[in-house]
Order: sequence, then C-alpha cells, then structure tokens
Amino acid sequence: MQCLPEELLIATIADLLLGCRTVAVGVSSPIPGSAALLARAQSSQPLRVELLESLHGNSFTRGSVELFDRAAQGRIDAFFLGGGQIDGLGNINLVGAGEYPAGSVRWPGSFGSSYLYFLVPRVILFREEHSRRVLVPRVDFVSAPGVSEPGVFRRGGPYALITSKAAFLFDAENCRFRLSSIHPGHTLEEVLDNTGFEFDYTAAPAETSSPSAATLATIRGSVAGEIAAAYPQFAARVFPRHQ
Amino acid sequence: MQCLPEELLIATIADLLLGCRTVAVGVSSPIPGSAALLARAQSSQPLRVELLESLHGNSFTRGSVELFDRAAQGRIDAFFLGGGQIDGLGNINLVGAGEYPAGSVRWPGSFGSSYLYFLVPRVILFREEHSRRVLVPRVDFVSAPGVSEPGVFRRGGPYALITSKAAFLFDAENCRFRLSSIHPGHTLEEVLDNTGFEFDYTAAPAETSSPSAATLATIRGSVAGEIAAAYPQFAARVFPRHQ
Amino acid sequence: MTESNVVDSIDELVARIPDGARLALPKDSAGAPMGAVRALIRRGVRDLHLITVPTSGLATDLLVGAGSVASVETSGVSLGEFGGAPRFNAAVKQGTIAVRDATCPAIYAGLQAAEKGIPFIPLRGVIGSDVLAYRDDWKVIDNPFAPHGKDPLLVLPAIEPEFALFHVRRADRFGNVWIGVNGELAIMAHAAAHTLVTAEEIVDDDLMAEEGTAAGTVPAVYVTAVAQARKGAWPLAFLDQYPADDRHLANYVRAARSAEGFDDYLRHCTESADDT
Amino acid sequence: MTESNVVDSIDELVARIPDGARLALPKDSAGAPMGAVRALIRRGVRDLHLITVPTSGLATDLLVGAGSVASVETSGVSLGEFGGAPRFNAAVKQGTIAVRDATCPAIYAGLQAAEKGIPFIPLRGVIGSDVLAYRDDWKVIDNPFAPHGKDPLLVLPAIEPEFALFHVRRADRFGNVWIGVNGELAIMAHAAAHTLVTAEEIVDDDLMAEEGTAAGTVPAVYVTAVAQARKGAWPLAFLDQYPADDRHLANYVRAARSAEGFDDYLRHCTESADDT
Repeated sequence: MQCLPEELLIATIADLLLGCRTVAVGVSSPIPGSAALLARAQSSQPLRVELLESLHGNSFTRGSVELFDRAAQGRIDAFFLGGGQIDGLGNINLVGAGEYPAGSVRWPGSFGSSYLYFLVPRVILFREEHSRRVLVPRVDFVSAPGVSEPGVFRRGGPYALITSKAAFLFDAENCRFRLSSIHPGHTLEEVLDNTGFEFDYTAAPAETSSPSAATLATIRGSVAGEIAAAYPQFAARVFPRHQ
Repeated sequence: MQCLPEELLIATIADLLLGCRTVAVGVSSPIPGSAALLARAQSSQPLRVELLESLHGNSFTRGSVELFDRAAQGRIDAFFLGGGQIDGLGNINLVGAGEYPAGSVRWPGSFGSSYLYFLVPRVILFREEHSRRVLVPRVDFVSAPGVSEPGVFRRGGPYALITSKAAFLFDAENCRFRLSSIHPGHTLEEVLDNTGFEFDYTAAPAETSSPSAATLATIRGSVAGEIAAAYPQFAARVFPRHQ
Repeated sequence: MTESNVVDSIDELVARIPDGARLALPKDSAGAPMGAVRALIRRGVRDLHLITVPTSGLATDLLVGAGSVASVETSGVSLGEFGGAPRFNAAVKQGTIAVRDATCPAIYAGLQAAEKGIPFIPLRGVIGSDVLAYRDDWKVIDNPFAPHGKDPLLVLPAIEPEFALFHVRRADRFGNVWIGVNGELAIMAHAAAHTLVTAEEIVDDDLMAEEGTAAGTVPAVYVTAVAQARKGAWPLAFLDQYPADDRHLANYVRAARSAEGFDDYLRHCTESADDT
Repeated sequence: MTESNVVDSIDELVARIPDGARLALPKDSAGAPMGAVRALIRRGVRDLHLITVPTSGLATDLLVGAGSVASVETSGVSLGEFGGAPRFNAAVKQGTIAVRDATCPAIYAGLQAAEKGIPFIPLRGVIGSDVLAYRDDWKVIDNPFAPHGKDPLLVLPAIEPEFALFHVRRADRFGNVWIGVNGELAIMAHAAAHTLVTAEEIVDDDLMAEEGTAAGTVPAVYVTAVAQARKGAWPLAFLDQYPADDRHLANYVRAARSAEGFDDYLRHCTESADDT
C-alpha cells in the first residue's frame, strides 16, 4: 500500500512499543508521538500515552518533574530520544559538535536524556537524517551514554534506532547496533555509505514492512486527529486531508 | 485586671513572639495558637500565623510537608513544642517514660520536634503542668535535644519555657534555663519545689505581668473568635461569653 | 485512555492487601480510610507493617487492637483531644508490635525519596536525638558539599510502601481522585507501588478535564483501585465534609481501655460493611 | 492576613532584581515572563546568572543577546519549531557567557533540595555522561545504603535562586498566584529567596478561600511581588490563553541571526512597557 515516509516511520516505531503499558513522548516529537498513539490504538491491553508537549495530552498534575519521577518509579516503559550525533555504542549528543563548550555547532542541550536513558527500560532513538554527520564513530559530547560500567544503576538504555533509511536494534550484550530492516527504496550499500559507525548486518537485510491498509487508516484517522492537537503544523503537512 | 490563667499564658507567650514575621502552631495547641493570634493583633508589622490544625487557618496548599520545608527555608520564625518530660538542657521527651520502647508510659511520639527544634529560630516550650514529673533532671528519651555539639547544623532551639507557674528563658550559651518571672499567685519556693532540674534565678524574681485591659479585650474579642474555628472545645470552655 | 479502576465495594478494595503488606496510612485528620480499615479487620488481615504519614490515631489503634499489625513506623499515634491511643500504647508496652519511632519530616522525606526513585535523602536536624539512636536503618554521613570542616548530616533510606490507602471526598469514574490541598496524599500515591482509595462520592465528570480540578487531583495512573465509601472516615471528622462523632469516640476510648472492651467494640463495629 | 504584594507595573517589579542576581526562569511553554524580561532589558540589567527550569528559549535568548547574562545553567535552550536559540548559541561559541550544561531532572532535584532545605540530593543516571564530566560542582559518592558492593550515585548541590520570575494566568489582590497543574512553578517559588510574578489578570477574589482554587495556588507567603502584565508571555504561546505569535517569532529568528539584526529587534521591542 502506498504510504508517506512519515507513515512508514510511525508504523515501524509503533511496532517497537508492543507490550508497553505507558509510553512517554518528549518535546518536538510528532512522529514518535503519532507512533505511540498508533500503538495505543492497536494494543489489546491498556496503553497509556503521555505527550509532554500537549496541554491536554498528559496526566501530569504536579508539573513536568513528574515525568522524571514516574520514570524513576518504573511507571514509564518507553521513551524517545534523538541526537545531533549518535554513535555505535548508543551514545547520544544533544549539546554540540566540536570541542566543548565553544564548539563549531551548539545544539539545544541534553534535556532529560542523561537521566531517562538510564531509567526508562525501552528507549527508542529516532533521527530522520541518516548521514555520517549524524551517525558518527564517536560523539563529541556524551549527553547520555548508551552503555554503563558494571555496578552503575541502569534499568534501561537504547532499544532501537530508527532513521529515514533503516531500523536498527541495539544488542546490549555486545554494545552494538544490528541492522534489522531497510526502508523501501533504500539499499544496504546506501545505509553503509551513510553510517559512520560499525554495526552488524546480514548480506540480505529485510525490508521494513509497509503499514497495512488498516494501520494506515488508523494513522490517517484517529492518530492524525489526536496528534494535531499537539503538533498542528506537522499534522497539517502530513495529514492535510484530515484537516 | 482580673484574668483567667489561660489569658495570662496567652499574653505571656504573645510577648515572646515580638518581631516574628511568621509563627506556626502545631496540633493540640489552643493556648499557643491564641497567643500567636494575639501577637498578630498587636504587631505593628505584618505577622503571619499558620495554624496547622485548622482547615482554613493556614496557607499550605501542597500538604503538611510544607510546614517542614518552610521551616528549612527559613520562613518560620517561631514554633511551640511541649513534652511529657522536659529537662534543664532543654531536651524534650514526647515518646514515653521509663526504658524505651516498652516503658512505663507511652506518649504519642516525637512528631516534628526532632527536626523543628533545629530549624525554627525561636522554639517556645509550653507545658501547663509544672511538676517534678514533667520537669525532670534528665529526660528518659530525647525526642529532640535542647543543645547540639559544635559543628552540627542548628538554626534554632529552646527560647523560653512557659508553665502554669512561671516563665523561663533559655540561656543558650550556658545551656540552662533562667527563671524570668513567676505568675501571680505562685512563689519561688513553689517553683523550686516543683522543678526537677536546676535553673538560674534571682532571690526576688519578677512577677509575670498581667495583661492590660486592652490586651484582654483583644483576647476575648478577635482572638477568641478566631481560635474557636480551630479549637471549639477550648474556646467554649475559656471564652464562654464569646460563644 | 485507560480502563476504569473503580471497584464495587471496600471489601473488594482491601482484598488486594495481603497479610504482611507494607501499608501507608495518612493522619487521622486528612483522609484516614476508616471504612476500609474496618473492612481490613473484617477480613482478618495479619502482620501489617504500617507507615503512618506522618502520624495516625484511630486507624492505627483499631488495626493494632485487632491484632492485624506487626510493626508501625510513626511520628506519633494519638487520638488527639480524646487522649492517647489505648491499644497502640498497650501493644507497645507489651512488646506485641515493633515501633519504629520517626519524626514527621523524616517520613515525608523518605516517601519523597521513593517518589523520586532515589535510594536515600538527607534531612537536617534529628542528630543527637534518641529517635536517631534507635533507628539502625538511618545513618549520619559527612555532607560531601560542606564548604569547610565537618558537617554531619542525617540520611534516610527511601520509604517504599507496597500499598497506600486513603479516603478522599471525590473520585471520578475513571479512577482519578481529588485531594485538594492535601498534597501528602499525592506523595503517598507516588511513592507506593499500589494505591487504594475510598471516596465519599464517585462522579461522572472527568476530574482531569478541567485544570481547576486537575490541579488537586491524583490521576488514575497512580491509583490501583477506588471504591465508594460514604462517611468513609467515620467516626473521625473529615475535612469540610462532616465533624467527628464525638460520642462514638468517647465510647471507644472507654471501651478500648481493656482488651476485652476493645474486642466488644470491634464486634459491634466491624461486623458488616454497612457500618455507619 | 498580610499586606498586599501587588505592585503597579512590571518595571517596578523587575527593579527588585539587582545586577548579578541568580535568577530562575521557567521554560518557554509554561509561564515565561516575556514582558518582565523586556522590562529587565529595558532597565539594562547586567551579569545575571540564569537557571532555566529546566529549559528555556526566547526568554534566555533575549537576555543573552542584550548582554544581560554572565552564566546560564540549563538543560536546553531552543526556540522549538523555530530552531536553535541564535543569540544564546552565538554567545556560547564566542565564550561571552558561561554555560553549565545540566539535565532536566537535575535542575528539578537541585531546586527540590533547596525547597527542603537540604544541602544536596541524589539522582540516578547521568554517570558516564559528559554532562557530569564538565560539572565540577557535582559529585559521585557511594550510596551509603547499598545492600552489597559499590553503588556509585550522583549527588547534586541544592540550587538556591535569589529570584524566581514567572508569568501566570491569574493572581489575586492578596498576591496569591494560580499555577494550576504547573507544579514546577511552586518548586521554583519555594526554592527561591524571592519570587516575582506577572499575571494576565489580578482578580478581587481570594484564591485561597476555596480549596478548588487553593490546590493550584502558590500562596502569597512565597511571593515577593506581583504585577499585572496582559499578554505577559507574548510573543510566546501561553497555555490555554493565546497561541504563539508565529510571524513575530519568525521575524525574530531572521533578525537575531546577526548581532546587528538582534539589536534592531531589541530597539523596537523593548522601548516601552506597552510592548504588545
């Protein structure tokens, strides 16, 4: 079935949320937010979605500090992080490129990543740009490390990495990403060319499944309607017919 | 001017609150509560009273934990503590007499005393019963110590001790109480006979000043009216004409 | 957004609390779940480890008197103007329950540590008291941030109740519960693994729909189950809802002076759910 | 109960903030006091030490661009869908301000430590990050309660702002301010020595009189002064009150690409209190 790149990503990420009871979505995350709403629509058991950016899309009544406290309490099963740079150990950099602090590029900052990466069991890295600029051998600044020394309290970490070209799963035992599928229209060679870190893969990787007609209908229906409340510009661009 | 023993105590305690900006009053404290309200009525500058026991008599909007947090923030200038036993070092015992824990008498417990005694600058000890049973050489259980070793963080402690017979001030330098006045109708000999710890005094102690007519009018007027909201039984007993 | 957690009765509610549970209860004046306490006694719960937040009174006295309690962590147990808590005091003196004496801010701080998922939290004061001397689970460390010299500082382990149980004025059919300014109930719910709530009324409106009510609401995400309990704090006073049943309390204090008198009281007062 | 702390203008309000103050600001989406920020710039404040709670955007970018800032402790500074914060980013690269990179829960926890009057507070996570590596005021200690073996744990000093400054929908004439579910504003007010607030409206009712409003209110006891500022968050969106002024923000981003463009913008945008 014909679908937009955004819809493919939404469906791919939603599949990674299977079995979660509560998924939290941070700021500036319309695609992960849509994926969480899709997962909720498809889940056979109750799945709660907390959209931080949305005035009415979350159940925090004591302020944003609750997200972090709930994560520590074990009440958040999945969260999304991005990164100006991501490396093969799952390290992410949200602070800047070059030498710290006065490097060549300054990004906004680490937000909650330095903490949530440890406390939330399933952290999904999402960055549309798939390039050697983003997927680097070693990040210039570790906003949050992908793996920790033995003895360091850690309940969670990188679970998957989704880009505009491919999906990876993180192999925590070997501290490496494994290519799990390549999105339709992209090739292994292209993925290799544009990834600055080493990762495991097979000679003939799977193609990322396109969403079924039913899934697409849900995305374009209830998900599009709900995500528009938090991300009107995104919804207007991706789901114009829904408006 | 003729006044009730409770009115004398209220006026005497109110005098100790001069200069305070915020006075907090704990549970089961109708006389200290009345004294705080009197001090507020007499103060030339704004004086806030927080009555913990009263549904509408305090400004806590995040729960009772706010009392302790505010004390730590330096927002509470005076508080009241009692004690099943009080000794000459200002130690107070709210837990029980005899060997801990299964002693001869069990009292309710230490409440916030172990903490507030350190954090609130001016703690006024108030216990009507003036006897060797209460004012002991050494408390059996230290709910909160009157003095601390050098180096222990301490912003406050015992400031005065008011009983039905007398008023003492605490001399923090010498870690001793000093008799400041004896209530009308009582004698130095009686105070000495009924106090189980040593304290400083002069041969001819002052008599506790009785409240002026204006002060009594305030006590019987606005104070009686307000304290009745928190302590209806107390108000009905002491201020029956106000009812 | 989620399935409702509203259950049909307080008996069904308290059936979730197993023998031996670590159970947090609020103080008598701000949501003591007396109906649920009677239901717990009715079903013969044993070996509870109570945490009073930060004090308690009748709720603890009834559970202790009924033989339901193994230990109590508390800053104070008293019936207020009705005097000491007779069955609690008797049990302490007879050594039939273990008491862990605390101080109010220590209980709040321990719960807030659990709320924040941190293993411990510092607290000022307390040093030099016998409260500290008898708590082998508390420690004094040197403040690692002291600018100069030693700064001894109390550190408290997180208090992680398995259950929090309290009474509120209003819940909605989604299981959100309105606590108003009684923020300690939110701390309890955040800190506990499971939160069970009784409510005077269960309304059809969504308490989360308007920020005016949401600001005083513990959302259903923290609430394992809610049951309606009219006069659920009786015979205690309940906030702006009803005054204490002074006659009943005076009778209780008289009866509970002896174990036999208490047992008599208990038979009359817990035999059915329709107990008010 | 107390004298009113309502003042006549935002200029009078911000006059209380001296050069060099440690000033806490909320995130752009939950009460950024933009009118007061313009007033601060108008009066030429210098050397502020900003603490963003836990992030910021335009508020910080304007103050940095205007040369009012010596340092920023922050978990993130960004204009959201309008991209990076141009003057903040330029200042970091030029080294004209000191940045102390943090992470959101660390800022909350540090303020909560100040709220509780404790000198430090632990926090999970963060170990192994460069956020920690560059913070010489943070420490890693061994958890004194670890059941077995080592348990390294981050500890953070209390964050004690001299001033908190934020914008709310409603204050009353007694100086109580309604924050609804934005509890982080209460944490800021509790932690700060002085709290200054701007409000869309100042109502005659007492927000503390009814528990329905009190539950979402920071009482006047924490509030040093309040001033009315209609559209006080403009050009940012403000909760349910008004959307962002997207055209203005797009113009800002264009102008602020260069120091000169920013100065032009500033001249137009801060020259009078009547700036919306």
